[in-house]
Amino acid sequence: MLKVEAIIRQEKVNDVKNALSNAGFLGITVYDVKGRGRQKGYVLNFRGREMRVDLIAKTKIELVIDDKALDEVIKIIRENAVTGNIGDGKIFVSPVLDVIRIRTGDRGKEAI
Amino acid sequence: MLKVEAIIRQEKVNDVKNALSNAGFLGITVYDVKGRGRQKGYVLNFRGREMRVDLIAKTKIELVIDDKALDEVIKIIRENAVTGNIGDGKIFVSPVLDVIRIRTGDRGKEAI
Amino acid sequence: MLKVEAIIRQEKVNDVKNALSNAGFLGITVYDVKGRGRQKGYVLNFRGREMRVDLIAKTKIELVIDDKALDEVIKIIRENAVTGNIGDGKIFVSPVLDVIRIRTGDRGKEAI
Amino acid sequence: MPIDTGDTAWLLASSALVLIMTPGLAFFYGGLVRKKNANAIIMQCFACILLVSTVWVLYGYSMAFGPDVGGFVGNLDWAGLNGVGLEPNEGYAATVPHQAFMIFQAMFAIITPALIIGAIADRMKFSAFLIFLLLWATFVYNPIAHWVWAIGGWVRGLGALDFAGGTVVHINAGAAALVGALYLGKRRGFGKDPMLPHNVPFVVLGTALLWFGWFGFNAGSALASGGLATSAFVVTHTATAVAGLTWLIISWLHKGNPSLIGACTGAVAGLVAITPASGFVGPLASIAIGAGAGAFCYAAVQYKNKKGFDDALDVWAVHGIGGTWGALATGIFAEKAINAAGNNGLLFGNAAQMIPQIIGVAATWGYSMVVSFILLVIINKTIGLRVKPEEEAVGLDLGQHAEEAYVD
Amino acid sequence: MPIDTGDTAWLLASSALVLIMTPGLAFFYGGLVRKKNANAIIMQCFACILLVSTVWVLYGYSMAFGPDVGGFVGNLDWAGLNGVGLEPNEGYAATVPHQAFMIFQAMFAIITPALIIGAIADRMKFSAFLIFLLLWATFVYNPIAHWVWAIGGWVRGLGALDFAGGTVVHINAGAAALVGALYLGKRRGFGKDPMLPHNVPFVVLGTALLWFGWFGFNAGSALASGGLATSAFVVTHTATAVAGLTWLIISWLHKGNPSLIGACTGAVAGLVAITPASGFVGPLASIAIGAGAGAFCYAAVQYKNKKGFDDALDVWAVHGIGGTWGALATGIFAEKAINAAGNNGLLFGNAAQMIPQIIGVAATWGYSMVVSFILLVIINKTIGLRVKPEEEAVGLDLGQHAEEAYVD
Amino acid sequence: MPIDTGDTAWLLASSALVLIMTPGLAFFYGGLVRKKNANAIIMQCFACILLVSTVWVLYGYSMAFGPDVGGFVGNLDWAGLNGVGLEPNEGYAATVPHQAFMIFQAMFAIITPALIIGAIADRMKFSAFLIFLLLWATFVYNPIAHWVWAIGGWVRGLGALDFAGGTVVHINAGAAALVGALYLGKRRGFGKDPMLPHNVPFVVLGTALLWFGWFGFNAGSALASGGLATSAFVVTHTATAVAGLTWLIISWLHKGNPSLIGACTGAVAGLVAITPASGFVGPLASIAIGAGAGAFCYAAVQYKNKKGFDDALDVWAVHGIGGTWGALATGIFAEKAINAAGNNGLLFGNAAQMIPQIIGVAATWGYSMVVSFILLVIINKTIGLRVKPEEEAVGLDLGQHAEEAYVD
Ligand SMILES: Nc1ncnc2c1ncn2[C@@H]1O[C@H](COP(=O)(O)OP(=O)(O)O)[C@@H](O)[C@H]1O
Ligand SMILES: Nc1ncnc2c1ncn2[C@@H]1O[C@H](COP(=O)(O)OP(=O)(O)O)[C@@H](O)[C@H]1O
Ligand SMILES: Nc1ncnc2c1ncn2[C@@H]1O[C@H](COP(=O)(O)OP(=O)(O)O)[C@@H](O)[C@H]1O
Repeated sequence: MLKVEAIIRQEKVNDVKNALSNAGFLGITVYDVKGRGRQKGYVLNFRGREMRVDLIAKTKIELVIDDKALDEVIKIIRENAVTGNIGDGKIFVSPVLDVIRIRTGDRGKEAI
Repeated sequence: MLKVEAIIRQEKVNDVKNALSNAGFLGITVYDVKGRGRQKGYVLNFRGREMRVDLIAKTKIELVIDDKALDEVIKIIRENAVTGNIGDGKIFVSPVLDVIRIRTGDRGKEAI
Repeated sequence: MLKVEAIIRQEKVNDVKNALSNAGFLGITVYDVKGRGRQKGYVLNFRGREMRVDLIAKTKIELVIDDKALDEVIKIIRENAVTGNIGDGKIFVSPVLDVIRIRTGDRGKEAI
Repeated sequence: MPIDTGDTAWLLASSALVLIMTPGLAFFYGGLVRKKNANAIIMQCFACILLVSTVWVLYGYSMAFGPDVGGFVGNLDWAGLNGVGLEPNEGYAATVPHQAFMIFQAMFAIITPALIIGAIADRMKFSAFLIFLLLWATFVYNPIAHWVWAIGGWVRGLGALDFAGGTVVHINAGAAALVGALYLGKRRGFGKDPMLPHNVPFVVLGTALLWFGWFGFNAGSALASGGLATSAFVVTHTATAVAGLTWLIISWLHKGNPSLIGACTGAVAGLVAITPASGFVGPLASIAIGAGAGAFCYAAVQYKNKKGFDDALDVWAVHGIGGTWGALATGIFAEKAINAAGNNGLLFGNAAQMIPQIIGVAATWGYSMVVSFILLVIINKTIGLRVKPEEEAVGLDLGQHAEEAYVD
Repeated sequence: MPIDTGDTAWLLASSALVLIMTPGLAFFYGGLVRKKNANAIIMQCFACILLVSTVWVLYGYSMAFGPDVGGFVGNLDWAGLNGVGLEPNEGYAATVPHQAFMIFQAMFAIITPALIIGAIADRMKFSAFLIFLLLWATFVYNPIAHWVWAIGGWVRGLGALDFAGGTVVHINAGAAALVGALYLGKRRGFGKDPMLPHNVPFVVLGTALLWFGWFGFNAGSALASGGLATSAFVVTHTATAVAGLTWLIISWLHKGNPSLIGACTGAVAGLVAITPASGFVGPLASIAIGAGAGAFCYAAVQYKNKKGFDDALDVWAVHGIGGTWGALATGIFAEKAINAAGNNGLLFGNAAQMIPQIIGVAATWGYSMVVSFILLVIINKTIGLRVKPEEEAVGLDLGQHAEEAYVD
Repeated sequence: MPIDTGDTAWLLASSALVLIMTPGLAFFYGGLVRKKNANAIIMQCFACILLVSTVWVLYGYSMAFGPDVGGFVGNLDWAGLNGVGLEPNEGYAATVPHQAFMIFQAMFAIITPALIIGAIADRMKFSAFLIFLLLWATFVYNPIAHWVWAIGGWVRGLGALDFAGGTVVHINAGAAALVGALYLGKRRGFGKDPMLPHNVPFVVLGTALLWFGWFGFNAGSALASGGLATSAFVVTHTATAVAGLTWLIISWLHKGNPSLIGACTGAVAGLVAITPASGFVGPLASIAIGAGAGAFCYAAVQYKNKKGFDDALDVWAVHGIGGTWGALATGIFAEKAINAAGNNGLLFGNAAQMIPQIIGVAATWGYSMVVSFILLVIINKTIGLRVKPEEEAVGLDLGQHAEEAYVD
């Protein structure tokens, strides 16, 4: 099993989320993060004192999937999160050894 | 070493946290997330316009443990987080290659 | 590729962040967490009723790097996050199988 | 007549109360928008205070209340408050300094354009807003205030009753709001993204400050302390409570949950509807007016939801429809027994009172919609009205103001 | 007597000030609860404004202040404000319109049941709350207000002094709060989960609005502008400051940290305790009353913590005990030199004043506890009082209102 | 003269308005600091209310306004409000109870030290702050208030005009702020970490409450209702709006973005600058004073940024410089036509008025800086001023008060 972590623009969360569920990927976990990549941050002012804030608010979508679903998931995320501008974000894929459904105790792929 | 990520109901955090420390698992990291699984979301209203919010507030508890402790930790989490209803959450287990204690520089199992 | 997760004191985030970018590690993702380790929490009061809050606000810095960079990154984080007191935090290292840049679709090391 | 210290104390206190309504509105609106636009909408409200106050002293008061030109507008004789001194102006308020009347009216001129902001929320450039504000205050608010309230104003001449601004303030703002929402178009993601209010306690804070300040708005419009001010105070409070309760119950039956935002919105609708009537009707009439406000404005919001135009925070439904109901209700429920300087309404045997009421309402809707539209088109064709899509996506706080409302 | 513009201005301003206290209370309570219940508690406070205002006009004022029936309650002659007009009612307030007195009293009727909410926080169904509110306002508040303040009321007849509501408002609410907290039972997780206040600045905002509004509450209760109002204003401010300081210092010594919530709670305790005394005592007495309020209410909270009953936001300790201390302190510190219409207290040679004070206190505690209990039992046996456990876990905002206080 | 009910109503209302300014300031400052220090700064403001109110009744009023000792300070004859009763004191305010004047002045004594807090934000021990507060209120505020406002005060004797506290309140606080910021040293991480304001809506809430309350501050300083109060009200509002607009525009041109915090700060600068002039100048002068305030205070902030001293929330720039401009502008724009009890200024042919103005300004700067410095040194050498570095890092809310502002 694999864990897919996608760090995307906040305004794209709804689209990605809906596209995933349409494709049958219901289980997701989402949280707000701040990120720095190639995108430059913002320059904020406080009474004329400038302060560069290089961390930009992003959202991370995490989902654990079966290995076979990886390409489809990546495709869905990319299609719905891309704008073509710097700051579109990244997807990280990492291994998951086991999954447990707390309610039932089911383990492994059944529990995803 | 393993990383255990448990996404649980917010109202169960205290119980799980306390049960873990009673069993000697002191080190944990906790943060608020929103999740979608089999549990249906909420329908919220704004002046009679209905809006389905399918992401529900959950809490993620992360802890890195020795491989041997896995079953015990899963048992503790399940026992304290289960209600038997949809929405109880999931546990993901993934590999960790190394741990470093920042204060001392200790590495590996010693540092957990 | 590797994922480095460092849970550090909030007041050290700026230093670590700047030191990483000076060393060329631009891409990072940051979020606020609460943690429990060896550091004791706080005792808060509500009208004379004492409540121990054992989770302390920390910040997690996540970055995905090439395997070769690991030691340098760990060194930078430690140097900038250490105070020598309990509560300095931990670094976890875990494997990453793939990275995708959403904007371009680049994969693997190129995309980090 | 000499200056009365009690009357002046009440009018000054009322002026302060009406001022606090605009920050109240800023919190009401600020809480209703998404986090990323909170500063921007508060800023627009705050800019109304800054800009309108300045031009009110320079020429606005003169245009609105100065010597009449053809029933339509005041001339500029009183520009820079020339001749507007500390002695009473007997025509407007015989027992308080003329400047007290002037500053009380300033607060009305501030809040009226601020009301419009809710309709155009989250998508207008701040520079364009400032220009719109200046032009609208000058060419829409000042004339309509003159028609209805100034000595020589043509609507006043017809005998239309508008105690504290049902036409001048609420219909006027509601009409401009409708035009603004339609002309600017929808917010990006409207109908798809949730766009839930980001801070309900702020909405309540805003409602509380509005309600509190509205005692100055309505009871202060007696321009004196005593029986009439008391009556206006009482009917204001009663209609507001009834309207809030009505909305709460209707929406609960309709949607299944008792909504705090609904209760607040209903209360505001009640405040709006009682405004024109507040110096002319008694307590039982105020219950009817409040119940009508809750019901009609709730229905108007549902209508808007169905039609799908993006009057983001329901300015048209609450102020436009609520103000219209209030202006007509004044013609229905007014009683000379409450205010000898007013008139009897339909229910008290004077159906004819409906005629000037309807004319006042229609003239305000028409003038405000047409001129607001012209102003928006001019600004759009020159500097443009709408922010860039990226700015809308990231939020106006960063996009327009480089300042976030909240920093962790 | 003719209407006095200064007196009326002060009473109208005071009415507005007392209205803003209930939103103030909503923020005080709202900040003290957990995030997931913030809307729900604010909603309950807001509902008090909506519902009590409506029924006050319909029949509440008549029951409380209308023509006396056996010293116990008013009859319904003044229902719908029939005969309550714009001329003064000499018996209650000779220099202001009768309706001004009526609306001022409305604000007291609103806030009293709102105070109870803090005790039953986070676990009561909103529908059950609304029914409780209606019944309690009708069958508990109206009679007790009549006893103590109305012409013909039996406690007033004994010569008990309660200037602005130590018994009617605070003991009354505190007694109902105690019963409510005990009968409803503890919040889930009480004693185990932290349940820390989610927004301390809101607590301060609430305290500030309460303090600000309380000038209307106490100094407005002079029902006229001038010396007595000034005296009430001064002692209110002084007692409050001293009580806040006292609580701050005691809790600092006791627990090791200077708590902002503690300072705020102490200030509220001072406001409560000075309320019945505010028109009868001088500045130095107010220092003693404030110090006592800080000390006794702090001790009462500790007692409650030890006993472990879940009066969630300490309504019993602050309003019940604070109000009792204030009512007794009025009997101790009252001076005819401050208010000729009052009486001397214990310290000024009239120990007998303690008797009507004690009777007023005891009668209020007894009546309020018994009738509140009966009402709660009836509601519980019919529609049920408490929300489902899942709703309590997820929070009342979602569970009862389908509306979250904050959305990111 | 007998007590006037209108005048008393206005002065009591004004006293309530000035009280609400300090919580307003708490929100203004609280929003500007980082989240982890929000409670601590609000607490310091709140402590000013509690402590200063208490000592004002005990001895502060007597020191400030009691029987004169050598033009420098009052004696303790009026300690405990001995002899300060409900009859007017003809010398201070002939138509209101003496205690009304006393409590109005109390509110000024509260807010003045609270202003200083912005300069020393986020790094002072609460215990040290309380001691500083007590000493500063006693040995700095009381004497300077006496000099300028008391019968027999030496600055008043020179004919210096300060209607509502440009010297006593604003220069005084600004001078102490400068000394405090320099002596305490910078916040940890200053110039490196962003230190952005954590809650801009709170800043706006604070600004709104300050503006609202300032009508009491300035128009209440007429100590009567009527023409002078009205004039002060009007110029206060006008100068504030113009100053906010000026700051907004200048900073927009300078930095490229229209800042909401900037607009708020500018408005506060306008309120400060018009304060001493508010009873002596007309509306057009108030526009000039407001524009000057916006420009000069903005420049002062830039100067501070360049010099790099850590007056965290710009108390020196806004209150020190704004107050100085206001005091001098009073000497320029004052008109006997507005206030016969005042004097003509430079523009009205009386250049000599500048002399007492300059002396008043200089004396206040000098005395406040010197004595504030001495007090700080004494406290530093005994119990220490600054928190431990770890406390500063974790934030004063946890470090000093064991209470977090927000809990999720
Ligand atoms: N190496 C990395 N490790 C962790 N997070 C990263 C890394 N690189 C990028 N990110 C995350 O992805 C987000 C978008 O990256 P960015 O470089 O702006 O995208 P793009 O490459 O498409 O322009 C960043 O804000 C950050 O949160
Ligand atoms: N495949 C998944 N990937 C990531 N997170 C998931 C996945 N499935 C479930 N979750 C998380 O677990 C939470 C609970 O899941 P849910 O399906 O409601 O539990 P249950 O299966 O016990 O009914 C979700 O809110 C979500 O945060
Ligand atoms: N085993 C663990 N699993 C997950 N997070 C941990 C673990 N141990 C520590 N942490 C995180 O690291 C933070 C710092 O740990 P702590 O033990 O206080 O540091 P130190 O060992 O340097 O004293 C904790 O607050 C927690 O967030």
